Amino acid sequence: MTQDLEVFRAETRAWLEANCPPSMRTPMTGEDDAVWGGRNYEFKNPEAKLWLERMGAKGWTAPTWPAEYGGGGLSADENRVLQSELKKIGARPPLFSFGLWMLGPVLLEYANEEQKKEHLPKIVRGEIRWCQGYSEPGAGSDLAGLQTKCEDKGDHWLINGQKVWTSYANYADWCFCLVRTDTSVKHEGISFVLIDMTTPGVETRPIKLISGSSPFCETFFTDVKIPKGNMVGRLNGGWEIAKRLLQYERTNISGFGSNTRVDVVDLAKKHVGLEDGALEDRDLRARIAAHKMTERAYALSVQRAQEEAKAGGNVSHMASMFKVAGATLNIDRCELMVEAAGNRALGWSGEGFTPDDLATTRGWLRSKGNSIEGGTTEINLNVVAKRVLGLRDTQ
Amino acid sequence: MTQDLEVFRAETRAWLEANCPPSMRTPMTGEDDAVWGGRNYEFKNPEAKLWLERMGAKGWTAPTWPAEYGGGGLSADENRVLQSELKKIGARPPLFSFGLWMLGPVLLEYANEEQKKEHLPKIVRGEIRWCQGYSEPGAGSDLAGLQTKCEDKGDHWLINGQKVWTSYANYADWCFCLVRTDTSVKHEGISFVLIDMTTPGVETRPIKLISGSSPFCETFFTDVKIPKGNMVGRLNGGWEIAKRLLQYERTNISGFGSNTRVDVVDLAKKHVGLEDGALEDRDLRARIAAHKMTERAYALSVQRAQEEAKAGGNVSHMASMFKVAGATLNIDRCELMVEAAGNRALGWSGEGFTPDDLATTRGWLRSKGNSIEGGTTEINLNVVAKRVLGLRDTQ
Amino acid sequence: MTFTLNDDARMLKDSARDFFREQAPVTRLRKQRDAKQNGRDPELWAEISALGFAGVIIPEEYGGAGLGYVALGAVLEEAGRTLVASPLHSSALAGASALLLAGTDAQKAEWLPKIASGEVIATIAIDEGAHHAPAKSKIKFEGGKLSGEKKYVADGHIADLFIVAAADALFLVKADTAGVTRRELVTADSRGAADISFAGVAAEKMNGGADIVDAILDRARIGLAAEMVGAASEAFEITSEYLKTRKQFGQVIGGFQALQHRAAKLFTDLELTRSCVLAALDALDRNANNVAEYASLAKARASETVHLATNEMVQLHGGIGMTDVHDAGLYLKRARVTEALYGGASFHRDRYASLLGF
Amino acid sequence: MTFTLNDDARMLKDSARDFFREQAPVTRLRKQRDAKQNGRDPELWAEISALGFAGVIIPEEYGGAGLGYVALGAVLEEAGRTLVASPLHSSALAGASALLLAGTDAQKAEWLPKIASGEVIATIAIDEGAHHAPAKSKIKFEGGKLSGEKKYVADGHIADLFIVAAADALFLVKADTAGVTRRELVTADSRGAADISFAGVAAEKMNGGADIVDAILDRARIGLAAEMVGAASEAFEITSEYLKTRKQFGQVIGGFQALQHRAAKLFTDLELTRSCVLAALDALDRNANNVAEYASLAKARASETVHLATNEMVQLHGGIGMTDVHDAGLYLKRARVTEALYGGASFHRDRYASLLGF
Repeated sequence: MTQDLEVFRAETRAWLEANCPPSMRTPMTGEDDAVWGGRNYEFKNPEAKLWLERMGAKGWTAPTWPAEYGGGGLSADENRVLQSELKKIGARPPLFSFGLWMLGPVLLEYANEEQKKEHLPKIVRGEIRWCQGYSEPGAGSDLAGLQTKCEDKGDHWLINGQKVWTSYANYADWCFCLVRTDTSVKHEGISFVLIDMTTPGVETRPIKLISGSSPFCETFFTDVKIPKGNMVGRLNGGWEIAKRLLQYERTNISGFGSNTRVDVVDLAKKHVGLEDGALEDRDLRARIAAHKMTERAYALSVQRAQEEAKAGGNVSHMASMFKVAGATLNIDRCELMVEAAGNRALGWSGEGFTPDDLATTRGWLRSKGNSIEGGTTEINLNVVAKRVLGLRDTQ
Repeated sequence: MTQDLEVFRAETRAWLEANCPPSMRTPMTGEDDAVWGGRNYEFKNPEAKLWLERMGAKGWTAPTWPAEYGGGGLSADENRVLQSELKKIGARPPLFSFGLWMLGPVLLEYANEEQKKEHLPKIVRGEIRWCQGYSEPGAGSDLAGLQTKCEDKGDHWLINGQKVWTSYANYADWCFCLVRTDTSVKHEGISFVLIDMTTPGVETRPIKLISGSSPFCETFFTDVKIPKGNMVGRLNGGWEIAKRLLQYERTNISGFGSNTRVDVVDLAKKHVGLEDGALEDRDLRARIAAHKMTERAYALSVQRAQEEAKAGGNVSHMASMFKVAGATLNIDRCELMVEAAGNRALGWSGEGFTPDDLATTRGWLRSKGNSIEGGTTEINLNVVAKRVLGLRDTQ
Repeated sequence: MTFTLNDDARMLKDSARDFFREQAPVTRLRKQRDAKQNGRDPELWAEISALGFAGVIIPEEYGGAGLGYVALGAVLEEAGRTLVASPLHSSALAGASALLLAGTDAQKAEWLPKIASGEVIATIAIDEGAHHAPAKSKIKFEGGKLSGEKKYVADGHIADLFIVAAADALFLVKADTAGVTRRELVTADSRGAADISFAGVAAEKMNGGADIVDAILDRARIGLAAEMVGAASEAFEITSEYLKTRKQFGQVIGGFQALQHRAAKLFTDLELTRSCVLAALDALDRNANNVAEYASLAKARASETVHLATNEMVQLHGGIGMTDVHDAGLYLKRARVTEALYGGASFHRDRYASLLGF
Repeated sequence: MTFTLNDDARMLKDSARDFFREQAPVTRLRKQRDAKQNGRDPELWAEISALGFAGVIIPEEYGGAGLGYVALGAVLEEAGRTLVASPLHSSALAGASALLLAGTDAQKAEWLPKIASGEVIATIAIDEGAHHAPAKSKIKFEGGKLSGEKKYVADGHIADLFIVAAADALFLVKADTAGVTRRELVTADSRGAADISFAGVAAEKMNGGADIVDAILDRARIGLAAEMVGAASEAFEITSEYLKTRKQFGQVIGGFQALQHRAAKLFTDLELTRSCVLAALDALDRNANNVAEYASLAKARASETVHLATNEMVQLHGGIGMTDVHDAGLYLKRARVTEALYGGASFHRDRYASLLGF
């Protein structure tokens, strides 16, 4: 077994050596370097295209998915070897994809054979870019209050309604979507469907955030017809799938904090300065120290949860806890960065501020969404209280 | 008018000069110096007795109460003059009394003539010491859930039940008490009665707190008969009186923070030490500074509320806000004191610690009750949210 | 001490409220921003000045109303409520205060009437790095020529007159003097500012030393705190209204106890801070001897309160609060700028501790 | 790194849990206190020692089990849960660590077997004022004689052997040596301690300098953090149970959202701290090169967590939590002592920042 793994490691190393292009072994310099794939994706760097094609062909964008659906078919141990080898050469992720992170795992669990065969391989190869149609203007924290109607018209479903906060819907090829198939009940009247965004009647409108960026859209469905085969799971059985998918999303978003390019300590040293080796502003210093401790505590806890998961413990209920802690951590980090950078972090654009300064400001504003997207902190605290701690209303 | 006030000031000053005994012009050295009065009260200092008698005779223990009920009959302006003159000579309060602070004002508002004539003068002169029978083991935050039964037996009321957190019930002569006179409704089935603690069937048992002191009791009523005339206000009309009284209590308890004898800054200077004029522990220093700011903000806010009240504004709804802020402030102060005093504040008794050290520890433990007694912080936040901010459940 | 406005101040506050609500609601800031004016709105400033707001603290002999800081604070609070972008704080409060405290008779006679009429926009140039550290100024003045750099001067991009602070002296510099270079800053609060360099620039020395620099800064801090309390109050009230109308799970979200408690705590914090700011303004008019304490108290607490109020505004609005079309972001951005100006909570906690002797 | 207990440690933890729950529940502390034993309970210590808990980190050659810090941490955590008053931390962890790291071969051979068997109670004597400041020690050692004062030495009133820290050296002093005066302290946590003065006392120098003092303290800090996580966990669980049973307004109070959110936050905080403590214990057994960082991380976070957990325990129990008959006060008092010992959160934030270079 261990010997097999060492063989696998050697082969993997050799393959990566031969196939990972040089520019794909350098650190990403910004969000623009993220490859999202899809029908209309334009690669800024031909080596990024090559890297995706090669990894996609081996199924290593989704290493543990079954090979029959285009995945790598690797065991958990083999995957750990692959990840460690990728890390060793500093390889960039070949693909960023809601299909990989969120939809794929639930398709594997809930979809029928035809649906798996149709969609999973394209996700693996980055050919189809997915977006998520969950929230609606009247259904945010109360997601199950969604109203987008899906009617059975015999040979097709007819969809009418509006979604909001659909990430990059304006770039997406397909949308996985929660719809209402029964108005007489709440949670039990929701279904999970897949919608081709090129279907007539689908419109998207980007939402500009307070940070100036537009990573989300409003998405409108007007008399959109989709094939009957596009429903995943049973009719009115969508809520269970939705909850499972939210866990993947929370785990994913809670990882934001680790994506730090500029360290708050470095920023503070630069803008605040040291005196006898300590930040001159002792008040800020104490708060940064507390933050760095929480950051370390969070990282150690993620590691612990992974270890417990590996040992067979059920840690899925911890997703909400990590979502809350991760979001809080990143918001605090961004606040401390803005405070440390002083008036250099009060800019919006122009030459008066460096690109790093402006990124601090914009990143700070963007971070405020972390405690809202993927389930608000309030909703996730409810989940921890009720599902993890067993505190329930008697009403 | 102003001239009249100046005459009053001169007369008051002369009277105080002649009548306030020397030892009553020195700062109190501890809780033991507080005079609570009552049938069985033993004065430790004969001058304290003299001071109470003289002030009581003038009605100046309750300066603004009507003279016909033994009060001072002063106007608000005259009372301010009196208070400023008392402050000028550093006079101790002649009397500490729940009768003065809590019961008296509601008797003036709700009691009948006979009740006022009977009870108010004795409160003014400190002849009767009162305690409050409100909470029960099953009715804490949910005070209206109280179950102590009061039955109409024709020529008397018959009372059975148990109260808890009755302040100094073991020393009190009389108790003002909430009882249930109708079990079929909640708030509308409560009445407000006055009980002589020497009545057969009344028993008290002191409660020892985590601080080691016993300022509260459990009080048991077993077939206690009281005269029909001892009910204040109408039958089943006690909840309104209770709420009004709670406002007085909250205003009263929220003032705890100002009763500071040892300043946290002095304590920190002593135990932590200064370096270049700043506390060596800069982290603690920043937190003490923030606390001192809150303390000042609180004091200014109380002053503002008084000014607004004087100008005719309705500030009674602010009682809950001040209760929360005052309790939080005092708890924080005690925490900072313990932190500043380091291991010197970890003692319980014995010669290894100074009396001041031990007072810091005991005071810290006692302060934890501030956010519970007189309505928990949680209940008072509910009140602020609902009554002041107008946030209400739709259910 | 008093917390109550006198009749003059009350009338001024009411007229400011009416004017800003009608003529300069948040949509006006939004329009300025979308037109990339970066805080430039001479028309609005002319209207504000015409109402006498630019001369509130300037004595009548210099063309002002001589009503004092409590009155100007009331106007600034109202301006803060609708995020009015104008040099009201930098010119009518900070600039005017500098001339009142440090101006020679000739300087006062020359500039105060123009500031009062709004004809001249003055501002104080303080910081030289990323952080507020007035005592560490490196401004040099030799042979009537001033040299050095100032960073993030509020309204520095539109000011006609700079009051430049050295560590222990103050100087008047006309913005169009040879050797003055300003780099306009496009700022997050859409108000604009400037980094300014002075290369051997003709400057007039004003009266006073480090004490006067501090006294002027304290006025700027207290006045800004008044604006911040206005912004925080409005942010709180908008949020509170939203809690009463937004429904989820079949009820208004203001019915959820966790949100009720947060709202109640924010309200308490706001009321406590309001008392500090009112007391600080009053201390200025009373010429109290502990203005410095009041200034640090007011600025530190206002910084924390407006921070909390605007962050809660975004969070409690949920997704909609993150969108540019909602006003929450505008409050958040302005709050962050005011927090940093003339020293943040951290700076003022440190100063307060020093003032209290620990 | 691993967070998982190996079989030995798991078995040890289970037996510790069973033993403490049955033989040393909180009622035992209460009894000790009411009998004014001030932490003295030789019978309990004999039972604990008989189970081998006193020798967990001591190598087999010296009569211990040689199982390491993760294993001892697991025992301390269980002891923390029921507030077991015994010299387990001061002798079996701190004292033993001092001898293991700084003892000469002869010192180890003489003392470790006795510590492992529980026959001798050792403790480390560190602080000399109200606060933890090991680098500022004024202990003097001249001609084989030690002089100076130590304050609030944990279990100092019952210890047989002191390891006395100077700023850059360590000394062994037998408690019954001439010139040692101890003043017993009756402490808030009912465990007792002592102020000790050394007046030219015969002492043996141990190996190592300031680095070793620090290394020993880091072990004491991490071990104490394990005890604190135990106490915090138990406080949280008791409170959580109460929330599920106490009814007001016709429902269990755990149904109120404001309390739910506080419980969820406390739980999150506790889990994050637990990870730090487990990692710190593991770092000791791995002989990691950043033990100091882990120690300050674990001690600072454990201090804050146990503080929050015990304060919430009182508050969420309401009036009953304030009474002496309820255990909440006992948890609160022990928490405050452990927070202060070997440096509180403030001390360790400062140290952590220094270790990270800022």
